[in-house]
Amino acid sequence: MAKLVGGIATSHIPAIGLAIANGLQQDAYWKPFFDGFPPVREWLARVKPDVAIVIYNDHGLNFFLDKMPTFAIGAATEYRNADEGWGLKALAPFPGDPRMSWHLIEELVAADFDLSTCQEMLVDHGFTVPMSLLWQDVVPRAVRVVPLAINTVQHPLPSPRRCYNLGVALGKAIESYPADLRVVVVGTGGLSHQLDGERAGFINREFDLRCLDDIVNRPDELLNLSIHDLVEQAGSQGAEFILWLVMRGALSCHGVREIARKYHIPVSNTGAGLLLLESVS
Amino acid sequence: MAKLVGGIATSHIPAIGLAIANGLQQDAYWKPFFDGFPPVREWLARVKPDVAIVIYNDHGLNFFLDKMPTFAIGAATEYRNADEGWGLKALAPFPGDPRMSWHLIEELVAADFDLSTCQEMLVDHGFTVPMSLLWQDVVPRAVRVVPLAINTVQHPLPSPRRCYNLGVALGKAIESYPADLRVVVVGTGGLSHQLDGERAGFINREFDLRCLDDIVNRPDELLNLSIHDLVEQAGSQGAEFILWLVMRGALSCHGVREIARKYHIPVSNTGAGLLLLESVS
Amino acid sequence: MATVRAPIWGTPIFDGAQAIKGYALNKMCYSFNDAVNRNEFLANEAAYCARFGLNPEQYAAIQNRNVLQLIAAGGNIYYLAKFAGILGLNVQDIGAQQTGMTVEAFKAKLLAAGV
Amino acid sequence: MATVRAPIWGTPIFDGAQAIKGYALNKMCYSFNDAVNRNEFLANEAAYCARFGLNPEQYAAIQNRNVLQLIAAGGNIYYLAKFAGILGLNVQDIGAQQTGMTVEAFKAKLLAAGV
Ligand SMILES: [Fe+3]
Ligand SMILES: [Fe+3]
Repeated sequence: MAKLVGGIATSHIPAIGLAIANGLQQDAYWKPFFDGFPPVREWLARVKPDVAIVIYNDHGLNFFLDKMPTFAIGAATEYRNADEGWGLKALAPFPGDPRMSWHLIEELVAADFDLSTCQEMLVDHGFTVPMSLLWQDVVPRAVRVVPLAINTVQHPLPSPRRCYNLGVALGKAIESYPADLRVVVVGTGGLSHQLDGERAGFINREFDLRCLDDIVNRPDELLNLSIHDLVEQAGSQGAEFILWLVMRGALSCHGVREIARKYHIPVSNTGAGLLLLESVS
Repeated sequence: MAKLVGGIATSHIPAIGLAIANGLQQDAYWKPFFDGFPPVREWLARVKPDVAIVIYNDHGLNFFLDKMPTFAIGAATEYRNADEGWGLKALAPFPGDPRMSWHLIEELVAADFDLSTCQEMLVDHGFTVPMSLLWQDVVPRAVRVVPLAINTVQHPLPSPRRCYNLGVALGKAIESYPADLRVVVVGTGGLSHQLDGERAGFINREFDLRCLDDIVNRPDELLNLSIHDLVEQAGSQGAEFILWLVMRGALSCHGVREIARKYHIPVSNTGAGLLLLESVS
Repeated sequence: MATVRAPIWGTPIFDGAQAIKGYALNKMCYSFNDAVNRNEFLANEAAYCARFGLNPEQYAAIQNRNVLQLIAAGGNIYYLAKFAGILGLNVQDIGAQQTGMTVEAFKAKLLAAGV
Repeated sequence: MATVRAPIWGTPIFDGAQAIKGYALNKMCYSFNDAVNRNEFLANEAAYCARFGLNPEQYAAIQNRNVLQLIAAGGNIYYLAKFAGILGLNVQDIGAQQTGMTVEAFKAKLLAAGV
């Protein structure tokens, strides 16, 4: 059976991708952010996951308002990025694992999650930036991926509790996969930031630090938050924290040990967070 | 508040649309089928619903396997049909009710249904044939519509119980809409038929008659059926009966009175069913 | 865990395994929603199939106009129905083909189910 | 019944009401994912906007390059970001524009949030 070895969460701002493309990791502005990653990459090098389930949100690349899914899961043989309107450069394609995808789809639909299934799917910076941060775009790529996109574009968004519960079902689905694979779940996005409106630039350090602590030690405390609470406390785009909750829900079948945690303000308009939790069986 | 006045279910085979287009309603082959509809149309003329929520399945027109939703709901100002590959003629557009759509979306997402929302959406024969049968394509159209598409193309399909529960939540959502509207829910598709494989042409009269009776009088008895059971008993396309269960779930907030029931074999490859249930408060 | 069920005779289930196998074929058939594409296909079948990357099994099934072969190659009946439309075949024609009956015999079987 | 919540100052929520209002604008901005479309827009803004059926409020907001006006006209920030990309504006530039600050002052505010 497959083993869920741990969960990682990281912010996924486009500016990070540009900083990587331009080699700015040691630049004074960027260094404190990038310095969080070596311990996570060391863990990945040691644990060597075969598959990464990447929870992200599409920011208007693959999905438009004509067919906007609440939960969409990839079932493609590979995934490519695109320029997103900003001329981002093409990365090496990310190999998929369609058999694993279909196993997860069977289990999640049986558990009453109403997925959209995507046998072809462009992945945007919400997906690629964490991949670049964690696996540094080494080719051939070290992991196969299953992207899982959560709607944060069109309200109503799925509630924090629904997302956590999706994670719980996802964790069970992963560990019922009949192949001897090591699987890591990656939650992306957040923490507090807001791009739109007169409150643009809003960051809430105190709330972010509370979230970082609660998601490790007492995730249940976060599940009564509404989307409205999240938007109020973490900014419009801070609602991306629901993606972290999917990751944390997946780990709920195990105990967790915290391996790495980092918080830094600002990365572009964002309070940037990083977290690595290892499964303790 | 809006009032759910009743539910209708009818088969939706393309051949019916062709028979209507060619004026064959009194033809010997077709007459027994079309003769079921006058009592339903009389009820509609008396009750005069303002809005129809139409539960149907897309047969490969609006949705492809790159973005295949389990549950997709329309939120457009109008809906058009298309030729579907067979040169079907364009019908007058169906006026939507985007405000009602968004109310339903808010309620259903809050009730943990993971909808895809569609602000632009082509509707196929699964939607248009029942509309033509019930409202006879009189223009200007007598009702506004909210299409709700259920995946029957890509397995896993949502279970009969999940579909019934969607209906339960839909009924509550309809009756919490703060406008004085009469709403009818239309379930489409079925009953037994199978288009593909060596068993093509399979029809199961006994099972269909049981379903027609149980869905009126003891819908709970149908909820332990699996999709596999439905495919086995009613044929691959007979699984469309899950759309009828959404309709029946919606009516669960009221008692029901049966106004019309009809069953006829064959319409093309299909055991054709028709049912009208009025809400009894 | 989702239950694995016994196969049902003569009844294809379009699940993930079929979906993986048939993606190119189904994508081509989906394109037939548009009359422009149907005409392009008819003008040059080989080029049209190649553009969608059909494998040899899929291409042969298209050439043979054989529904069971198309299903075995990963075709989904809803998309295949658009291909059948190009050929002027309705669901009774393809039912007859798959069951090895004449269309008349197939229709008689359907009528018999009602009595 | 879903709870109705109090508005949050300076914080647009892209809900159904906004979605209805902004569909044409958002559809146009979504098209900017493709460089060909970006170039077509730049070659003839009026014609491009007309093709998507923008209303006068939306067209004026596009002409004014004004993010708050675009949001008021039903624009969604994720699709608007593609329009900002055409103009060479990043999220700090549009943050400064919306808050009425200089870009330098906006960046200083973000730095200050970290201490
Ligand atoms: Fe993001
Ligand atoms: Fe159908």
